[in-house]
Amino acid sequence: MLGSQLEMKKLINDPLDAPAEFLAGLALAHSDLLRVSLDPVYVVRADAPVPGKAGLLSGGGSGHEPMHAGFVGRGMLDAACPGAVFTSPTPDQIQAATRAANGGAGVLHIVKNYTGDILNFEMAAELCQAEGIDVRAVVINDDVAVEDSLYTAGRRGVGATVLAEKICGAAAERGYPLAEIETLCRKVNRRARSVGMALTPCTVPAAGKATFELAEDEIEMGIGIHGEPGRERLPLLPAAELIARMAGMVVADLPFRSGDQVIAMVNGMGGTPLMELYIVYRELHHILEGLGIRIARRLVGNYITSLEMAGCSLTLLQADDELLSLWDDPVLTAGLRWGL
Amino acid sequence: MLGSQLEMKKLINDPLDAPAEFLAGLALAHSDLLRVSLDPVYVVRADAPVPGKAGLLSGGGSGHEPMHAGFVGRGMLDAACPGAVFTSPTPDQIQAATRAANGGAGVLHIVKNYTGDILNFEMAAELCQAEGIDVRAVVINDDVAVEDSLYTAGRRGVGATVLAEKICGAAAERGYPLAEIETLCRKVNRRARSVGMALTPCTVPAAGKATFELAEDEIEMGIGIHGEPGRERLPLLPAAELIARMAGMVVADLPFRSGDQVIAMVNGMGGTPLMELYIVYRELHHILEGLGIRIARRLVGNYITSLEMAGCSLTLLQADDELLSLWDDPVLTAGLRWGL
Amino acid sequence: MGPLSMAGGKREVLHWLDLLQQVYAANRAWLTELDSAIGDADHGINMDRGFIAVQAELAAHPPADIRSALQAAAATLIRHVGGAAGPLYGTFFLRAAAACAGKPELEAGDVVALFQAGTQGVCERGKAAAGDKTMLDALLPALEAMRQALAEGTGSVEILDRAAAAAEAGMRATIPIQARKGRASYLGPRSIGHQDPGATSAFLMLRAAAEAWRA
Amino acid sequence: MGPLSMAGGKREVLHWLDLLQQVYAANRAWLTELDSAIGDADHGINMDRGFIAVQAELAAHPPADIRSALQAAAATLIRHVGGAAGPLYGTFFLRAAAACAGKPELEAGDVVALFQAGTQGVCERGKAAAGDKTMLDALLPALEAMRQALAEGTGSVEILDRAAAAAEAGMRATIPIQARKGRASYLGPRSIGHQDPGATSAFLMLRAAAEAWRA
Ligand SMILES: Nc1ncnc2c1ncn2[C@@H]1O[C@H](COP(=O)(O)OP(=O)(O)O)[C@@H](O)[C@H]1O
Ligand SMILES: Nc1ncnc2c1ncn2[C@@H]1O[C@H](COP(=O)(O)OP(=O)(O)O)[C@@H](O)[C@H]1O
Ligand SMILES: [Mg+2]
Ligand SMILES: [Mg+2]
Ligand SMILES: [Mg+2]
Ligand SMILES: [Mg+2]
Repeated sequence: MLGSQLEMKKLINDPLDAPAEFLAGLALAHSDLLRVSLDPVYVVRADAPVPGKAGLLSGGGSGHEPMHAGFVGRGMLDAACPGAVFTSPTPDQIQAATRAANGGAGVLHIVKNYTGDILNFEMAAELCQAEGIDVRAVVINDDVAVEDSLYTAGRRGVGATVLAEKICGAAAERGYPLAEIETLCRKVNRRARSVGMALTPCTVPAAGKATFELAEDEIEMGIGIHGEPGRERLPLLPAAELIARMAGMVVADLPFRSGDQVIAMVNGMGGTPLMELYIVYRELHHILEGLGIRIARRLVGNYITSLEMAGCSLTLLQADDELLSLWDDPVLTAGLRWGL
Repeated sequence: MLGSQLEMKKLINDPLDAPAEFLAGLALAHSDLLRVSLDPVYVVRADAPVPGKAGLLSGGGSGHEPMHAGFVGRGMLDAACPGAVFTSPTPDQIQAATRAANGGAGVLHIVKNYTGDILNFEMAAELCQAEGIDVRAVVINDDVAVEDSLYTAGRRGVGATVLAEKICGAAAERGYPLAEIETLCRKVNRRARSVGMALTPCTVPAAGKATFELAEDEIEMGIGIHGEPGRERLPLLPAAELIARMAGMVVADLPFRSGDQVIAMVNGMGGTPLMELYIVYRELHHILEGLGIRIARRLVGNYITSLEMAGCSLTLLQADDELLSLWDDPVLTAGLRWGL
Repeated sequence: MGPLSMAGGKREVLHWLDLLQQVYAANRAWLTELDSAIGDADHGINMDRGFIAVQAELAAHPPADIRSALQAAAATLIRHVGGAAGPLYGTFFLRAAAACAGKPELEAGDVVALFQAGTQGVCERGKAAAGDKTMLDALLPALEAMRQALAEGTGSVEILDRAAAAAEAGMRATIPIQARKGRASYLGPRSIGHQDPGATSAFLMLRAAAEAWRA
Repeated sequence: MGPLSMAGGKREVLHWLDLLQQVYAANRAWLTELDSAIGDADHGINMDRGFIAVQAELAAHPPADIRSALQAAAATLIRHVGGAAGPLYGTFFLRAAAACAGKPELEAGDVVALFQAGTQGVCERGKAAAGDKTMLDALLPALEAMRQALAEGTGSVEILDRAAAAAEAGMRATIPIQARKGRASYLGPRSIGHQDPGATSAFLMLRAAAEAWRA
């Protein structure tokens, strides 16, 4: 960026500074909830470390706001370390954030299944363990669009991350020991499935142009959260047909069964208005109802996004009493709050 | 719309059904908070009418979600009546919603200053008064982009509406009588100013194409919330310059002065991601700090939108102890919640 | 059949309302396009929705007389249109209905009285004046043309033809005006150069009346 | 000056790291473009950010020897790049540094050992194999070419030239492959037809090495 010439339609300054300026704004707006370190970059609860509480840390590329920095606070994450846009954080960030989150009871890393994230978190975990911090890691891989086979890097971690952070955050707040939170996190991951689609691409600020091109009558089905193309390109469909297709993919995969109760998330990719997300929720409700699946709790909104991409993702989590009870516990973060 | 052919990139079915399907989805997701009537269309608190409490009602076109339907619930609105997209509701909707909101202590209509809104609310108020309901109306007109002169229909009502609904909702919950809530609402309106800008236009579903065209390096400054063009077209600017300009317009108008404390809203127009809104908030914070104005409370997010438009608006409200105390009162709605 | 053959009755009024539904359906996109430029891109959608509802209402409850037909149109527009156009056109038909109270047939003078009452209603409801770039810039010249035609002793069809011509001219004359009322006024000088959508729908209303009375 | 003149020293290594900064700056857009097609549009940005940081680090703390230069590059890449490329190229330089421990000069065999250790590190860190459509599809053929050239008794420059040529061929050969590792694997068959960004940055790395040693 030169002088005051901006090359893309974003409310930013220098594209490279966008993630840090976001964090600075977040810290100014929510100084009661969190603190921000800019070198290395991480975010921690205002009262971190909470002595004796197992710490919860997540991280990944920026561009998915409010995840993860917006989920730091009471009842959810102790720390988050955002990398550059769509780029996993570096080991030193993760290490510093882990230290800041460690109240002496160890720290769980919630990692999404991407090569970059895995490698950087692994390196950081080694460094932390060498310092004597008890670090565990759970890898989230809930995206049904990707087959888990020898021929892929496994399934991507997407929407289940948000649910895992909420539920494990509640457990940590209740005083669950680290090992139990780790088990709980694996349980959430095992019982959750997601799929996403895009109506439009998004533009990585530092790249300055859209990650892919879509005709006016095309959508990308089976996208992740990094502005990448999806598994297939489809014609534009009405919400009823589109959501039937997406819900079908998610339901068949676990599979979810008649009699199941679920926590459902209808998530916007960043540029989709609330009107559309509730229209999607209505479709999902009726489809699941028809299958005998009851939505016991739900989130409808922008929680795990891809910059300004238009589109949505669906996440279903097969709930049980423990998960519902933890779900209902209070949470107080910039991006999610209830009960407080 | 014919068959399964959709003509625009939206997660909808028949464009004409979008507002009603949104409400149906909202009701399914938040049956604990609100109920929806579809003929005529309105939304009320689940426990409405609250006996003895002054009722609070607002309404306007759809397309501004979460406003107003998403603000129905404890501590905010008793009822909302959304019209077609960007089209004010009709008198019969307003009348039915007023009845549903009336717990015997009368109902305040919070009306945004648009000819259509004013006319329809006026007709409805006459009908309600004829039925013996004590109806008052306050017209919100906080948009500094429009000069209030003989040569305009006055200033538009924009962001201050959200602040007025929160603050008056708290007052009603506390048991303020109708006349005092009316006075309070006028006070909020008198002390609040807003301005908005668009990076992109939006598409009214039933119209099927964008309301205006903008080149890649242009923005619209001084827009309202109905996808209309703004007062002037400007080149794309970095956030720092853009927000300095917008904050300057807002501050100079009241004027806000050194020593003032304000409630600030950085509002997204629907298609702007949270990362950018917090970058905007950071700019606003520093600009106001430089002027000796302190942000005592803030909202950063999508609250009063124009479908999927990218852009933002700024609203400042000169606060005092009464306003801050009412602001901090609990609120429990789909779109805004704290303290509960 | 003498002067009486020049008068319109319930048939003409119903035909007019029927034509309005067709006219606004056919011009929905155009009116919406005009409203995109200086408003919020809904005027054609609003008018179309309104007159579809009027047709449905009249089909469900066939009106007894001219007054009830216009009254039903008014109530339906108010109930289904919203926006500025709903109350304004609703008031137009409400006042027009009142002007036709007790009249089984409309003589030329009654037709003018109908439009005069309706236009007067729009003026009172919207508090706009000539030159504000609103539907009144079509309605007021049309009324003036009607009065002159009536004074010259012409019949209803000619009166309405001249009214439609005057409305069309008034509609075009809104182009160079800066709006002072309604949503377009928020644009300030940027409203200049665009034809007012409401003036356009008002012209279409008058042209449809002329056609209804001619048939 | 005999065989020793064919060896590279600290000067060559520093020149190489310096060239890498220029090369990734110049190819930032291209690498990012390649990553747009089958990844997340950041590879060029990542590499550019990384080697700018390496330059700054080396300028701030001039390294004492080859090992510390490569070690500093490794630590800086790991600390500033993130993504898959950060740990992978970081590990490359970490292992390369270890291979150069105690060596003030690099004979032809040492150069091959450097790249062999680095490539081995990438294999271990990323657990990918030849044909998975990753940077290894440039690195492994390059290493093979180096070994052959060394066996034939050629000097460092020629070794690196042949390595770069093999890397380039390997890079192009990623085009028809369906990815099995990294982000591109999520695309399934849609990854076919696109050149792998990491294989491309690896080729650029080798070409820069050849240039550094030649100069
Ligand atoms: N005060 C007024 N008096 C008369 N006509 C008006 C007034 N305000 C607006 N109008 C007319 O209404 C038209 C817009 O109608 P419509 O688009 O349906 O409503 P809205 O502006 O609420 O979206 C304008 O083109 C103008 O002709
Ligand atoms: N497991 C792996 N082993 C070796 N190289 C890999 C592996 N996974 C990915 N890569 C390489 O990394 C490149 C992508 O790097 P980059 O875009 O910087 O990281 P990210 O994928 O995290 O955005 C790919 O083009 C590929 O060559
Ligand atoms: Mg990346
Ligand atoms: Mg309107
Ligand atoms: Mg309009
Ligand atoms: Mg990448």
